[in-house]
Amino acid sequence: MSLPKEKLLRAYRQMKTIREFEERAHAEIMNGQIAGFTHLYTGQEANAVGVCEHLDNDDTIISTHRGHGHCIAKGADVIGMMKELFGSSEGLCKGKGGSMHVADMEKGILGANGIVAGGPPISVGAALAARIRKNGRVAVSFSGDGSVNQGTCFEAMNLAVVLKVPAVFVIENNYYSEHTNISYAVGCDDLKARTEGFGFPVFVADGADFFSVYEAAGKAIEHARAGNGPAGVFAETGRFHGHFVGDPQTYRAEGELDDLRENSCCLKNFRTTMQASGELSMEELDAIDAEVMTLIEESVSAAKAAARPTPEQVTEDVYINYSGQASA
Amino acid sequence: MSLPKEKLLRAYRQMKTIREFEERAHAEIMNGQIAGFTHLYTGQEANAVGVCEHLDNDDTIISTHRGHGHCIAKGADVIGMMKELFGSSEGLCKGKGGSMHVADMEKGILGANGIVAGGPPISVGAALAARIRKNGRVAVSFSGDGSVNQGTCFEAMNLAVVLKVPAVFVIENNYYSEHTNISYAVGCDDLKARTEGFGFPVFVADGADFFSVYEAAGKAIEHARAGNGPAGVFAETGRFHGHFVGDPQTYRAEGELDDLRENSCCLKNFRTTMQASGELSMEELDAIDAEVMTLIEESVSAAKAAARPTPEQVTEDVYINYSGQASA
Amino acid sequence: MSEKTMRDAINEALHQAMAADESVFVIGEDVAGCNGSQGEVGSVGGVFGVTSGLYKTFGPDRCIDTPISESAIVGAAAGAALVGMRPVAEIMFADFIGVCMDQIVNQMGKFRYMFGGKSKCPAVIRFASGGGFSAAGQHSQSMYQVMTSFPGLKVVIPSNAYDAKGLLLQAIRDDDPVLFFEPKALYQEACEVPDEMYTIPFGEAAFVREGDDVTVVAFGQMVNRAAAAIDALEAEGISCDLIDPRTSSPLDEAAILESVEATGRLIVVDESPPRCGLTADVAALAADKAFHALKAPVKQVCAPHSPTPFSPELEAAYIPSVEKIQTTIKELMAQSR
Amino acid sequence: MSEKTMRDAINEALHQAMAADESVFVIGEDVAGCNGSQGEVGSVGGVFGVTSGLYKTFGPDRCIDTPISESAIVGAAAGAALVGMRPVAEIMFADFIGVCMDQIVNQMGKFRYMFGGKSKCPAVIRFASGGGFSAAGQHSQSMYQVMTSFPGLKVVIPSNAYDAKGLLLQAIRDDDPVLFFEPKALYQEACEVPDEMYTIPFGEAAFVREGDDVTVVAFGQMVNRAAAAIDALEAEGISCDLIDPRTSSPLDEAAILESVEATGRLIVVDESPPRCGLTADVAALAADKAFHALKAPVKQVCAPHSPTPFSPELEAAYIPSVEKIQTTIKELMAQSR
Ligand SMILES: Cc1ncc(C[n+]2csc(CCOP(=O)(O)OP(=O)(O)O)c2C)c(N)n1
Ligand SMILES: Cc1ncc(C[n+]2csc(CCOP(=O)(O)OP(=O)(O)O)c2C)c(N)n1
Ligand SMILES: [Mg+2]
Ligand SMILES: [Mg+2]
Repeated sequence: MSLPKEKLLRAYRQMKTIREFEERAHAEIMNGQIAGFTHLYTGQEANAVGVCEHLDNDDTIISTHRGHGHCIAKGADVIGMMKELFGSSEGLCKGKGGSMHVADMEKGILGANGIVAGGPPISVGAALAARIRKNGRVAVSFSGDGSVNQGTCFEAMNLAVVLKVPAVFVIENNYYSEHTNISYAVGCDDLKARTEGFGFPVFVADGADFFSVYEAAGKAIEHARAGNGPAGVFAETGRFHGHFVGDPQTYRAEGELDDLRENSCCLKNFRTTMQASGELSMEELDAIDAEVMTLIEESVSAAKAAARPTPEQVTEDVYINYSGQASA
Repeated sequence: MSLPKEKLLRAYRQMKTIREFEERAHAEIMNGQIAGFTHLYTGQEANAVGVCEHLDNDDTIISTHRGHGHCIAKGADVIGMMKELFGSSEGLCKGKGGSMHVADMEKGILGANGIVAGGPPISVGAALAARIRKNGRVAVSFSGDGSVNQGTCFEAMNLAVVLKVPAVFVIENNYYSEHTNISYAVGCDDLKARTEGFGFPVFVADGADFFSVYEAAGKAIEHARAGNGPAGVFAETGRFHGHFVGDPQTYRAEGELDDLRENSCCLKNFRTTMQASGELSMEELDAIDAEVMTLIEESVSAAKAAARPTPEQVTEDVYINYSGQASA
Repeated sequence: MSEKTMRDAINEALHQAMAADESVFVIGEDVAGCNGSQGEVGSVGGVFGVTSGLYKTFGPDRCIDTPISESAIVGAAAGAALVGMRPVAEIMFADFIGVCMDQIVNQMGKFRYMFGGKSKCPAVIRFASGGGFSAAGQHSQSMYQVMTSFPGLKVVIPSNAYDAKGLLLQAIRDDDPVLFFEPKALYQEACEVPDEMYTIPFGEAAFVREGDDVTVVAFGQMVNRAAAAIDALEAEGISCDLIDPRTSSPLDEAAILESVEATGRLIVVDESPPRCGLTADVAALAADKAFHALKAPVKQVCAPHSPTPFSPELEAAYIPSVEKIQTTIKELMAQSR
Repeated sequence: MSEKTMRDAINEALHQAMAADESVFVIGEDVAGCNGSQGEVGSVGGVFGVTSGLYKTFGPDRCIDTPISESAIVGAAAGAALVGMRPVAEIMFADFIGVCMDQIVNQMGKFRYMFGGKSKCPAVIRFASGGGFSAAGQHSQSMYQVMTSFPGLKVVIPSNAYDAKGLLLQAIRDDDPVLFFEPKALYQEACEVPDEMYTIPFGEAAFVREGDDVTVVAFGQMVNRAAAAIDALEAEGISCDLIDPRTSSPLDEAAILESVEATGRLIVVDESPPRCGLTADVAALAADKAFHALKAPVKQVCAPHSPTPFSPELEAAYIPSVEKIQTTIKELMAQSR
């Protein structure tokens, strides 16, 4: 697969931005600067970027508890996100959502979601709106290998087929749902087949390889956009951190993490491919690295300096207009 | 398939009892004698009986909103059931449950269920208990073609595979969920395949033919009882009445109901088979018919004469022991 | 203007809202009916017939049947609303909130807050609620009291056809997510309902009766019963304010408090069980904010702490009756300090 | 007897109940942990570590990991209980009731009634509830107020390690379905907890402080804060009863009413939002049954009608603080008639 240089540079920049955002967030959590429950996406960047590079602002995504990567890939403001993680009132969600609820309607980001499989039904709704309006939009939902066992996910898949809506279900198999392996939690032997049994095609990708995801996602999105109903992407991937920050990761095989970082790093893979094809030089990529590091640094300084929310803000933003009075 | 005469007589009696119970309930609803929402099983009798003839008291079933047939097949007292439908305090559930909640723990009937797909998760629990106790029991849940699209049903199927429990999922495809055809509501083309995709074998049956259901259910139940995890039965069938009493049935094709009663009647089919094989005589079956009619007549007289509940009973049976006081 | 049943008034509101605004559509189980069958698609209009005719008038993109998948139905409404549509989803029975509560409470109801006020989710979910049909434990709950607990949702409970139409048109126009509970015992009740479109604002109670001695606040199905109880007591010289809040969230606290300030006595009537319900909610409001005006204990008339029974006699004893409301009013008058 | 955290006290109760009764088993997401992986199965014990060690002691038939399928988890517990087991299911966060409410409310909680008193469903469902972790809108709700609405369920809310152990042992022994809410902010709080098994009956409140001026009723996480507020006010000559109901269903009405009869003043404290909550429920109880003893408005101290915010500052302003409780007590003393 050959892509315009612009595209290649952008894809790498997006993946690198996610990587460094996450690694820095990790550090700031360890520092005690970021509160709450945070789930890091490090290692899975190629999935988010490989999918979102096919989308524009009017297409929508809905993400999961592990949402930073999807949001950045879909164009969320990195500084606004870092401020949100820090709980600032200048954050993308004014400090009210935090890591698990990063959202940006203007960018078509219908939110990270703290409820496992909360997203797919909502995404079917966005897809239905696209079908009704015939505007050529697609709605992408991300799910993990654990999430696919939740009833809402199944319902959403069937409903999407029934209504023939342009919904794309991206399943990221990072092999674990919290501390449980997919080989335990998914009862059948072939999750791709189980998914296809609902009546739509699922395209398989190597989640550590941007090009592989880009290609599979392209097929799925094209299928949906063309009015053929839903489609799926199934990517095998690995997360480099624990489920949450502080996870002892007793479920890992010996050497698993080293192996992942060594052999399943989408950034390394991307560089290797570029080196082989000569499409981009290492210098060009190094330059991006430097720019990304600056951006992340900037985002953290901005987040630390940003305004803190005030108590009055607690009761704001519940409704657009609530004429009755609340009891307390 | 050849069965002992005893078994054959019993199977016919059970099917006939369900048929006449339902037809009589229908009449009494039209009369205004039975209140509430009642869903009749007429036409599907062979499913319930073909399955339950493999079960004994310690095996469990859990049924649906269309529960009379399953309950009778599993041994519920017909008079107690009729009293229940009439809302008597002598009813099987003291008039508190009615048609949608007929249950009998002693007979292993974990209840009809008013919530579509409410049953399968509960049945997995009963199956899990059997697995833990290693007592050789199986737990059967009944679902309709509409019910299989509910999230809880999918969750139950996957969990049953994961825990490798002796749960048997019986899917009765009567082609409609209320007013909607399966060809609309189930998005995929092959519901059996979608179900098998969860990781267990599904045995197909002709739901108008006792012997076909008996054979398929036998395989599924044997599979589960032997410790191989869950199994399924998929039976095509037809209901002779509307979804509920009073349903205008605008979804029917012309002549559909006549055709069903003519060509998909399990009682007729049973008689034809017996006539061909000579295993039972028509006189033997006629004698059963007469006995069943007497029983149903008796059940209605008993129900009409039975005690009515008193207002104090409203607050009884909520808890086994509730030491605190309720506020009202 | 003509007499219309609540069912017809709601149906009319849906027709008018859909004609007026292209972004309004209806989705749910059998809201059209007969899809996939050889029968006539669109000939059903929901099990209670409330969406009758919508499919025929507005076609398959605006009146959408679904599988039995309540979470997906609510999710689909929520998602479509987030991107600018105004869906009206039907969940057949309010009891089925059990299988889709997350999508209502944790998703639809919290988007705006979690997203820092930067999203809008103008979805309406309609439910048939409450008792009166011998429908037993899983098809008779009102559930609106539970939904009132959750910030981010608005909760509407019409008690007559006129209000139902005006409140539903407001709900569809409203930019916040709205749960619309239709007491199914009232579907056949009729009153004068204007033919044209009109809205009733949320958070404004209706004064159904005016009087001096007791304030009676009643919700949904109980409004008629409370009115009957009050009318019967007139002969005995007892006169009551009867307030129908119409929306439980927002709640018209001012109207209730003003009345209690004047009467000094409060009875709250609802068909739900007592614990953490609307009767307690309104009683507690008065015990705080109208305390000094109170002359007598604040009484709750509601169902007992039991599931809804099937048997007609049991259900009749379960749902508050006109007599029970009447007796409570009389006792209260006797008990005042 | 030794100091134990609430987490350890619950863990000990589980170990002891499982050792004492073969029909008790634990089921939930990662309650063992690491199933299917190359790591050590049983090395997790739930995300909060509450079920640690159970897998190693009791094996795979008694400590059962599941997929992320909360409805199926609750259903499995309910079904196993119906046939004679005593399951203890873990639903990680109380907020996830959203995805399994039907199985709790319409199934488990109603079997007995719908089946005419002829079934028994001794299942326990444990939840981590409440705020304090900056876990935002979908991981911070208490939810027990909502569950209290539903007849057929018992609802337990321990406020300290001692009660948690005794109440959980009672819950497991209890023949009715029990929902057990563990305020997650208290997992690390320790107190003296006996090593042996003991039970605390349901429906019996604890008197945490005794005093004359004000009755304070507080639930769960709020009990400690109320105690701190009360202790600080002693110096100012204000003395309060502090009642921890420990179970909201059944509720020890007698204890609350007796205290209010004596003090004439009531404040109810809970961390949930106000509408149709436990603060209203208890306030309404007093406004009815202790009305003539009341000297002042009944006050509710609770969260505002908003979802739980993420930012630590916002969450601190959201959950009732010691100061807020203290101020309310003082205002109440000033306001009495
Ligand atoms: C309904 C619900 N159940 C449980 C959880 C707790 N939880 C959060 S993430 C997670 C695991 C999700 O696994 P997977 O879908 O594979 O996504 P991953 O974490 O691997 O990205 C669980 C169980 C939740 N947030 N929501
Ligand atoms: C959760 C839920 N949703 C909707 C309903 C209303 N309802 C009752 S039966 C039914 C159709 C069920 O269809 P199917 O599973 O095919 O069973 P059948 O009626 O054909 O026996 C529906 C939608 C319900 N009872 N519960
Ligand atoms: Mg995973
Ligand atoms: Mg059917």
